[in-house]
Amino acid sequence: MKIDFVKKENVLSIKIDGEIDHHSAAEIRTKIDAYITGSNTKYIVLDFKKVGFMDSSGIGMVMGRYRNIKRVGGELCIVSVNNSIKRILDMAGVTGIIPVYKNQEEFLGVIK
Amino acid sequence: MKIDFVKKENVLSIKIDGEIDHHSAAEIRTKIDAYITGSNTKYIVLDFKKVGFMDSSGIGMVMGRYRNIKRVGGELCIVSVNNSIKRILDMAGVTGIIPVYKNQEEFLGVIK
Amino acid sequence: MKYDNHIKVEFTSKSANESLARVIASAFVSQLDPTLEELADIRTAVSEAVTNAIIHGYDGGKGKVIMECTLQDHTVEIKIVDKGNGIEDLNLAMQPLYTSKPELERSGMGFTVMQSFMDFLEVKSELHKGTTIIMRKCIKNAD
Amino acid sequence: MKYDNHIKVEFTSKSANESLARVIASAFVSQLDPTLEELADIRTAVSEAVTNAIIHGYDGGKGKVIMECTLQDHTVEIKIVDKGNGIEDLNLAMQPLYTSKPELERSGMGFTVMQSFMDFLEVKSELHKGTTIIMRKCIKNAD
Ligand SMILES: Nc1ncnc2c1ncn2[C@@H]1O[C@H](COP(=O)(O)OP(=O)(O)O)[C@@H](O)[C@H]1O
Ligand SMILES: Nc1ncnc2c1ncn2[C@@H]1O[C@H](COP(=O)(O)OP(=O)(O)O)[C@@H](O)[C@H]1O
Repeated sequence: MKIDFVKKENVLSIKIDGEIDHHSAAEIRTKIDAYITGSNTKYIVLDFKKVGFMDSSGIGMVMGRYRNIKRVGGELCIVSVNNSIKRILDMAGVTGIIPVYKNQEEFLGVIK
Repeated sequence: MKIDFVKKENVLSIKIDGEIDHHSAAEIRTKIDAYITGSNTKYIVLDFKKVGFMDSSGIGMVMGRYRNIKRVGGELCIVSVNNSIKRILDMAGVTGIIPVYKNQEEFLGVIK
Repeated sequence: MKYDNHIKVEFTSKSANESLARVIASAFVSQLDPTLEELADIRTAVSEAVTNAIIHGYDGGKGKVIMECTLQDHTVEIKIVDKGNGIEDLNLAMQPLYTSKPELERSGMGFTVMQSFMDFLEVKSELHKGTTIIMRKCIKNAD
Repeated sequence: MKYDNHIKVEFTSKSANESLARVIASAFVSQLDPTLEELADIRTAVSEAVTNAIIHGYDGGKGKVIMECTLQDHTVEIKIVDKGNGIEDLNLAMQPLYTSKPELERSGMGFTVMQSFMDFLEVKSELHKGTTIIMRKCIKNAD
């Protein structure tokens, strides 16, 4: 599991590369929270392009980051999810709360 | 596991794609022997380019095909083996008996 | 083709083994030539059940998780067993979004995922004795 | 890093499970971040021992093969057990190129491969009771 952070002004893109389960979710959570603390992040983009697998542990991880950034007046969105992960997000009602964009470009078009 | 046969005159190239173990060796043996029976094959080239794994079951399979073709006055060689498979062939003394070429081209240069 | 096979796996209750359990179930089921979607469904359901055994059954502590996979004709049955805490109120536990561990960012969607990704789900549990999950899925491709 | 883990797998004696056993051992050992060569060595040794259990232990017939993998610090131990025929003359069996089944195109190199690909090999066998193979390999990368 690998995480890449790319920050441009107050937009933080987080590219997760690997499988998201309970084991890796703990690591992902810790890394993201540590990166954001004390930064001026306003928008978080969770990029799922390289996530081949996610179970329901991913839902908690996503919703947890969403709640944290909302609390400080920010926004979070998800981009590039595959069908099987989309199904899990739909099932839990996540996609009714958190916006999902096709890719980074679509999201950047929206916030401009 | 997949086997491709390419025959040009009396030279038969056999490209094995997959892992060679006791399970697949049985299938490989049957397919090769069926193809050769009644054909005018003189040279057999076993192409290991797409063999990612082989255990000692492969030794028996190779030596068996070698013995059969020798019996009718033919030749057999091996091309494109990776290091870990080469080690197993060396260990069993196969490479002292059967010629190993870097690739198809090298072999064709030799028989010309 | 009639195809029978069986594997029983017993492993240490630690979160690194969640992916191991998925790999094993997936390699086992692959013998039936499932579609990518069927395979993803099974991997996900196994992941949910094994994770629950580790974090709810054993509270993240020591224990053994058992996974049994059986192929019979076109159906795979997967049984996941822990000898841990057990579940007091099964009806409550199986409700979508219910979780007893919100502090661990659990979503309460594990059972719902198992139910909707597999064709059959049975949960047996006894308090302080442990929990057994039985799931089945028919592999349509298999012939 | 100190890292302990254990898995015990019991599976039907059929040749399709040779690759399953390799996948499992390989996924288990991967936790220690082995080199590709170390991984290939272990996969090969496991394949030899499991194949022997299936074709020599059970003569290709029905039976159960057990594989146990244990990680302790930097070393992986793999135990492969069958309750089949057993080996009458262990010294003879372990000689390079000796095989009791030349008609199956066996090469008699299984034990030699296990020995040279692993750091440690122990074979225990009793006629009509079965055979147990214990192999160990130190994963140098692991830290
Ligand atoms: N193996 C188990 N042992 C004990 N309790 C369990 C087990 N599996 C599930 N539970 C209980 O059922 C609840 C719901 O499980 P689930 O739907 O998977 O959601 P989550 O894992 O996100 O909490 C858990 O929060 C837990 O209280
Ligand atoms: N699990 C086993 N049960 C019974 N006999 C065995 C077992 N493993 C090995 N043997 C005996 O030892 C011989 C040598 O084994 P090995 O070196 O692996 O070569 P091969 O499998 O090619 O015969 C076998 O031919 C068989 O007689």
